[in-house]
Amino acid sequence: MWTLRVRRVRSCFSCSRGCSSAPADRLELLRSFLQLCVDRYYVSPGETNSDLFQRGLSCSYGPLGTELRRNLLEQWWHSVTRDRGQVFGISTLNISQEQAGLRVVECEHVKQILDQQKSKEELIQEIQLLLQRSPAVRTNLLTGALQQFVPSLELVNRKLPFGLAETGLCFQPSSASGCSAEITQTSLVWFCSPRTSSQWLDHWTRQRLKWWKKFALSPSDFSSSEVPEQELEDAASRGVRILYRFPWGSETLETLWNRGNAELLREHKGARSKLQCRDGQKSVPHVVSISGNMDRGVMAFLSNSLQQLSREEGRQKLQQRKVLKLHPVLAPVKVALNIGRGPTVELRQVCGGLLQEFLEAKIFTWPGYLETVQTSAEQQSAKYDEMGVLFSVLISENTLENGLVQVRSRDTTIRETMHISELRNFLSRYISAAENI
Amino acid sequence: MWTLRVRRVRSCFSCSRGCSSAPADRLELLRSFLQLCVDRYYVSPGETNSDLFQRGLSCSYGPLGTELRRNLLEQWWHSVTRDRGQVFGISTLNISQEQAGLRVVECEHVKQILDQQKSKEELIQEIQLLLQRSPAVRTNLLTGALQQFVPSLELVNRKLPFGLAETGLCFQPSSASGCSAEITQTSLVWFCSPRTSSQWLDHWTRQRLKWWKKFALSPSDFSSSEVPEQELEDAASRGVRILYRFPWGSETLETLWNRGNAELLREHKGARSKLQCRDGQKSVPHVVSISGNMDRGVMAFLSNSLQQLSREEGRQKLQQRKVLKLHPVLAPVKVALNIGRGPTVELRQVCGGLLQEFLEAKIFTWPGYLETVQTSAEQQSAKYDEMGVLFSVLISENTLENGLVQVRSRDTTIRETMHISELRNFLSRYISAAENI
Amino acid sequence: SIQGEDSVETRLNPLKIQMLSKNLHEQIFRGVVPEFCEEAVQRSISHLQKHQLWGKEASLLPDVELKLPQMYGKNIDEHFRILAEKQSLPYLEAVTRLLQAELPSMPQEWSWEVGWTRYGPNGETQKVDFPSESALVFDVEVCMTEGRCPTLAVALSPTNWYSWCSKRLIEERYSWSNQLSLAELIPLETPSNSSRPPGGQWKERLVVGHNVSFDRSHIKEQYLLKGSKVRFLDTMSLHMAISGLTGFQRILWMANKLGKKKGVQEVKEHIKKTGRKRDGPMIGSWDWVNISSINNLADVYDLYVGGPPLQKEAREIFIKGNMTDVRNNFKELMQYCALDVQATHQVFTEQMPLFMERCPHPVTFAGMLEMGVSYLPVNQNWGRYLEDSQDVYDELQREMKKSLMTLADDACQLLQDARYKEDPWLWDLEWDVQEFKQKKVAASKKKPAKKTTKKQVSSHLPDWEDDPGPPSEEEMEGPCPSRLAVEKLKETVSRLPKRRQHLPGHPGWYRKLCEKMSQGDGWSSGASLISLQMRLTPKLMGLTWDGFPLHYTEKHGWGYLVPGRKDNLNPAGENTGPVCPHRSIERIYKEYCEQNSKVQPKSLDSGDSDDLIWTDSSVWEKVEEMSSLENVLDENGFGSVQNDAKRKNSLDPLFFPEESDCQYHHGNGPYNDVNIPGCWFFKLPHKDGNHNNVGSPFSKDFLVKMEDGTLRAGRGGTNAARALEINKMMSFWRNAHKRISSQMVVWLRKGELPRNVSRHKDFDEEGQYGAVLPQVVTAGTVTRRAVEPTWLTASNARRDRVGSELKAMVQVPPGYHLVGADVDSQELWIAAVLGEAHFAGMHGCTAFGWMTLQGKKSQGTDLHSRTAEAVGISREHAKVFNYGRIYGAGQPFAERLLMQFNHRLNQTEAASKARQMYALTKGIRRYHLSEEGEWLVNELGFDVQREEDGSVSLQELRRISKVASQSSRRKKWDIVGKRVWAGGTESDMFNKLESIAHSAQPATPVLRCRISRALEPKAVRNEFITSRVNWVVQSSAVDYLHLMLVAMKWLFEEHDIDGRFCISIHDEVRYLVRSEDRYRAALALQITNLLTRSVFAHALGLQDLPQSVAFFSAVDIDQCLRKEVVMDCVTPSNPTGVERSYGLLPGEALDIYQIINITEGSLDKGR
Repeated sequence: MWTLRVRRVRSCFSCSRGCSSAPADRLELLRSFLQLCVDRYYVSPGETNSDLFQRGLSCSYGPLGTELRRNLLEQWWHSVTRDRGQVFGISTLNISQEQAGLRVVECEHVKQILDQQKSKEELIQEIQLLLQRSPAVRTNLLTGALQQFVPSLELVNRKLPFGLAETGLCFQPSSASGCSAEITQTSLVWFCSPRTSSQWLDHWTRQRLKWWKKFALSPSDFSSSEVPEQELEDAASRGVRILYRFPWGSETLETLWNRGNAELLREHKGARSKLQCRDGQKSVPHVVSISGNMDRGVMAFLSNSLQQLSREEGRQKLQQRKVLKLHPVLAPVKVALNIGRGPTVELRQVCGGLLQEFLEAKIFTWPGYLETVQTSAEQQSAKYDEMGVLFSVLISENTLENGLVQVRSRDTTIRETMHISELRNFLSRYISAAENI
Repeated sequence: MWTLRVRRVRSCFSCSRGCSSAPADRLELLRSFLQLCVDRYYVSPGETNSDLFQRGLSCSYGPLGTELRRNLLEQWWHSVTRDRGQVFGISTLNISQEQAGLRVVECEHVKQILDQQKSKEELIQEIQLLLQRSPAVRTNLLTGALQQFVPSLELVNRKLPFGLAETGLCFQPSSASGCSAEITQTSLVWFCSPRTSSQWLDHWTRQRLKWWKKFALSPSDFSSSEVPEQELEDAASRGVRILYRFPWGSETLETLWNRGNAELLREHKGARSKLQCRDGQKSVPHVVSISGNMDRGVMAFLSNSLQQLSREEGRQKLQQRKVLKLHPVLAPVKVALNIGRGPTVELRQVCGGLLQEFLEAKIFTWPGYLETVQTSAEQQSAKYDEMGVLFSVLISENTLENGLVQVRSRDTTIRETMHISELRNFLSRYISAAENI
Repeated sequence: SIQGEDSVETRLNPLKIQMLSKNLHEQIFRGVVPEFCEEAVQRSISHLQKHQLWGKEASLLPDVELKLPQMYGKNIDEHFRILAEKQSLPYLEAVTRLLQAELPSMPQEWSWEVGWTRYGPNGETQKVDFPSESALVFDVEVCMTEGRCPTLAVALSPTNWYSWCSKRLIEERYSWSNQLSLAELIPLETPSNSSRPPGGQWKERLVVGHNVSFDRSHIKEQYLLKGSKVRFLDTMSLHMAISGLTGFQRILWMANKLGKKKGVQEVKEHIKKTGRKRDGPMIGSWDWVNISSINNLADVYDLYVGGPPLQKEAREIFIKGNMTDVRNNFKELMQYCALDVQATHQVFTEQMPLFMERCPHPVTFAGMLEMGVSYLPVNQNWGRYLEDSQDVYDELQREMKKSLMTLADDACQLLQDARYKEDPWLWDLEWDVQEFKQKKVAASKKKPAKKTTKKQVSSHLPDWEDDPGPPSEEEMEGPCPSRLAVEKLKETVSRLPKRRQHLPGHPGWYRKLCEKMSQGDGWSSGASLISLQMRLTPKLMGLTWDGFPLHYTEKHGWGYLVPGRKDNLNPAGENTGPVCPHRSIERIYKEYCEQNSKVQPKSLDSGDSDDLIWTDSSVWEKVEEMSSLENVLDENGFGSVQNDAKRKNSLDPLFFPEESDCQYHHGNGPYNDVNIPGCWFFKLPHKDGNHNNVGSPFSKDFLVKMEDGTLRAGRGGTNAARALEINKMMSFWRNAHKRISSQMVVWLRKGELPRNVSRHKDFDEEGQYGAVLPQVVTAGTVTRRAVEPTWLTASNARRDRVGSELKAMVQVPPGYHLVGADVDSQELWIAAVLGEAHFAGMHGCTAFGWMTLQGKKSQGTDLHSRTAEAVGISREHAKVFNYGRIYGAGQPFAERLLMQFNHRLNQTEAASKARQMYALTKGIRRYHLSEEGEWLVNELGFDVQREEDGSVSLQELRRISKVASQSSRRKKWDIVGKRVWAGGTESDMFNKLESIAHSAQPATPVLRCRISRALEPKAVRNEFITSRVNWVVQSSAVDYLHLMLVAMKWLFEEHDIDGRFCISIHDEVRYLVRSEDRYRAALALQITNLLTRSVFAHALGLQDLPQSVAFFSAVDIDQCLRKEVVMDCVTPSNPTGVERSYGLLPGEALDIYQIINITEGSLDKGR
């Protein structure tokens, strides 16, 4: 049963690649990338889980992956709600009384029905009734936002434009083969006058693309592309996709639609008067929807920031260094604390104190000093580089004497001497400076 | 169908009150509290929605409610993960292949089965198979954390104690009447040596209660109480509840269990060797679980911070002033910008600039200046007080001349004159000062 | 109305060139039939035969039958005179009033009051809406630091002084809107709160000012879509027409004025820049300096009026000061402004008679008035454009910086194990690191400190293996012991020096790229100071030239290292500096060769790269820059013999002893004074010749080399390549954004717009409608061409340039259209028709003229194809050569250009190609002997070989000169008289141009406008020839434009076409026209072109016009300003194109036949 499902997942994946068999080296690239994510606590181990991850679906994240997604969602939220104060965050229900799609059914109830000694017809009827009464789970955040349009309208005094933002879990209806899944979605639904909707679509495309690029190591891998006419969704008059070029093919991160107002009217049963805005012409606003898949976003940034540097050393053979150069704002671990030579107990205590200090300043710190297995400095650096740790601090005997620590930077690999009293300030400023670039 | 369900919801509610009919004035209190939450954009309108809210379930939140819950979750996350660097955030899947409970079923598939011309037995079999194959949705975060125990163990070098933290949506299995719902849960699962587990339970109880009280206007409404033996869940040896005394009765906000290691063993099919820690005795750790309902938390803080002040003015009759004195850190709107007399276009321009400045500093700002309906200053202040807006800033003709603005404080109701250039700094410092108290 | 080919209407001239249809010819030339003499026809035919042009088939155009409006006068010239006089009459009357006025005395006290104040003769003041007189001298001052709102102004009429103060000056406020409204501008015709003149009648009035377009942009009524009949006269433009200077002259003039010492320095610098090395400035005559000046009011005043110099110090307050400073100095500043007005009046009084004498044709005056009221309508999209462009620009800038910072970070890794020593690029950077410094501490003090720490720590040591259980409540309450330990350690900070070292552990070069942490709030992390312009950037990118790593030297600029040199491998003495890893360099070159072995070298002259398509003005700039050099060398002429020899010598550094010569690579070098063991150093080629140093391999000139792969990034892969690409995308906006975003836009309220706009169905209540008044100096150059820094030089939209959609942002208000056209090949035709009149008096009689009229791209008989074919270059490149040549550029220009287009061409090859091209086109110089020469030849009994016209060749001349110098003790014989060109397709054209330029009083052939006094032979003798030759064509083009403006105004008025002049950019005119009148306006434009060309033909005595040039090939009817009506103007800042993002549909481009179809050939309204 389990293995069966795994295989199915696989086939889903290769389908989404366009059914073309990827060259072997691309697969190898993907494999080694996934391995790194698992090894470095971004993604929980397990093949099923990795499969979900690579398909751009929610998976079980490790501590680093969880933090990365948190950071990403936080940045998304701020960038969207910070825009001109016309965007309001909302939070709608996952389950609703919608007509179609996926429903949450209680097994117990079905069993009860099946166990009853009834005729086939009665059985069918009861099951249908049960299904009808069971709440549906959402597959997107759009519907919720459309429902919240009327109460929000009052909030803004019927003045356009404005937007409703939400992030949350959505379920993905299964493909024909039946493997349904969940995604962490972001959604901004923008209401504007019919006249300006196309301009707003362009505006948001630029804004969103800018946002993605802001955190990228090589921004040119992010791009936008107009959805070809034949692929437009029902009501939409235009669509734009924001794509990321993975080494193994491009995938959509975010989709923007200019949806017109048909869905809004439908959602509110055509009650035009409730929907009209003060826009000169008293029109029913048009809807621009922007929805992103942040699980795939996590993968995109992980992939984008992975730098593989090979170096040839004089007589030595080729060496490879893998670095996850995540943007300082996104990087889950900002600093790792390690101990060098010296009295272990005392050094650990100093580390503990620093850890407290950093955590209070909301700097995610890795307690490397708790590791009891001896590793070389080289190995440790390699590990931190692969984790994307911005700085690693070495506390040693020397520190106890004069308060000096060695700070190694992920990006330059250079070790700088710093005084212990200046560490926190340096880290805070480093991170906030990176945010403002 | 719709009204039917509403009635059912209602009956659920009155049941949970312990079947004692609440006095009329309490109901009135509740009603007016809910009305305020709806009017001031905390909870979306609609009776069904208010019902969900008052039952401590997830409901559809308005912009202010969304922000409040965000702030609350953010504070929870920081307080839990900040503790000693031994708590790691994780993110597990909502849907899984668990055996029991709620399942996500695709209506389409059921219909297909029902439509087939098969015998009753075949039908039953197929439906059972479908159910079995359909993924289950989670009802708590504990299971996920238990599953992540093994990979995390490696992370901490098999050293105890440590914890796994997660927040997320959980579905609540329906009571007998069948109305299932969703909750925003917080979960900290703490793994420790069997020897210390009871101490840890006490420690966390203390910590958690402290946390709830930190943001309260009247902290004494929060309390903890040991779970009576007869109410203990299966494996648990001890349990503690953190309660909030609503005007209409006490409710549980958070529950702490000392669960032993039975569930952990069950989850990992008794593979002791995988679970053992380097803890002197090589024991399978015990589990202390702490899970909170943040939807009810939102309601608790809203209720806690609502202050009703009556004042008798000279010859006038009794006046009531309602203020939502939310803690500065939790309050969704920190500042509102309004315009007074003067050239509207220019004043709006100034407001727009301030808004941008504040939003960039991550200060949630209310664009009151966009309102075009004329209201008196009194009315406006009343509205902001009910929204829990910390400060409201009045930009007027005067501001254009000399840069001075009027800043009204929610808590003192006093209007202070300030220079426009000092506003942002003042607000930032006010909020961060409140955080550290 | 369109007739077949066999119609009686069709007329051909003796050279089989189709002339105007019969009906048109009769209407325009009033029955004057051109006559031809047989000899001239024969001469033409044989000339054309010689250039393989005779007998080429030419298809006939359909005839055009059109009833032209009633024309005035005896001939077409008189017609235009009458039109222009009529149009300028009221303004000329105003001029007269100003000239004859006895000026009132200047007020002593100035009124501190918002708005206009009138001062009576006795000092009494009166508040008025605006000055009512029909002639004013006017000056506006703006406090620059506080936005673009006018601050104060002074006006002077023949009877009164006026002053104006803005509200922002008089009333103090904390902030003002940054959006200007009409009410804040200076009213000249309407009361406040109104946009209608009293009585509803707009009056013809004249405003005079120095650089008056600046003042105009602050006048309220000028922003109204229609109405104002105020016209402007610019004393700066008048000055340019009378006594203007060329660019080079301006530098010399300044040098002369600033005094000998400093002056010489500046001239030297200029000479150096233009590439002239050892000859001194051959400026033989300095007479012109005294009859001219540069353009500012003080110098112009000094030139025309003289006396004590005008004081300009107060001006500084307006530029640097704030409003408070202006308030504090109010009286002084008013006085200053008034003095400027007075000076302007005096200058004007002196200039006007001179101007009328030197530019006598009334069309010139009328045309200049019309040029002065340009108007560019914009809407809300303007703001969006600015925002989008800046946004995209910032984004790209960030991205580029990020890539560079990543490169710098990555390079740091080489520090480990000193691996940088083996890096082909980075080996010579500063790799030193500093030692971390601490204060010395006495040993006794140090020990106890350590102990106490230890003690405190040890008391609370937990067991690390066990789960210790939760801390007790007391522990939670009290301070955490580990925190205490850290706090204790922090105290040791006192042992650090006060001033912290800046990144002591990082290599020196990296340290310099980082901001110091202590620098306030704005600190940014990493190598944030890096930029593309830095010397280490190309090295970080690992740039290679043909596979060789780039290297920089102070002396030679950027070059590259070629491995294989053997003679300096064992350097004498101790070498302490970094050692070049020549083996690594060898390795990367080998890799390059392996990679490239399969790839065929691409043709470098693949042509249509945008970067080579220059605008006309940039070609001319180049030409002018070089002209001072060329008039000494005199092309392939007589004076250049000695110079050639000298030039050879200058190449000396290129010759080296055999052993240190590089055998396998040829380039600009090697320069063996760069002593890098194992490597030769070659310089990167420079567009201005190889003796120049390349300052940055990222300059615009290397973009092509990056595209063809000659210059490429060897390391950091995508980061480096992307940085280069971004650099290209940003170039336009980087240079232009300041000028563009400071354009003064004034938005009109609904009530300020005409009703046909505000009631139009497309009117958008929430939209914005306004205008920009481009600050055009109507005669800004010595050729009287208009000058304006933003709109007149704007290039067309390009896919890879941020913000280049600028022009398309000029968008019409609802109910309007832009109607306009480009004059097809204007300069070529003017030059050609001059040559034809000179040669045989027939259209198409010279090869050059024939190609201009009949040449077909398809047959390869047009000018550019011919040149391309002859030299073996692309047609696009040929275009640049052709324009350059017609602007007066000589062979050296062509040589340099050829080498720039193809850096693998050596100097000899380039020179030979250039010579070939010039012989074919411009021809060969021949000489007529002077009287002295003739006498000498006669005296010596010398047998001279002469052409039919009596000219001799250069060789012959040298022979004579040699014999002459041998046979006489006299040092120098002046044997050369007139020089002529012969044998080329353009020889006669150049002979005509030069004959005009050399005549005693050069004047344009059509409107008889004289050249600036500063360029007349009387003042400059034989200097500045290129400028003077160029002037003939350029200035005639200005005549062309003035004629068009006058004709259009006439047709618009006569036929009630509702529209106004919008802008003229070079050879292009645009009118803003009510939509219902747009086709009639298009017809008017076609008729205008017909008449204008006819005036040219008439003035040159040709009395006929070829049909092919009679009409614009297309008139554009469009909603925005763009090159082609279908251009979508896609750029990085406008990725979806103007149609999608701004809703601009493609316009119509109509030829004369289509227009006649639509309008039925009538300009009359209401059909």
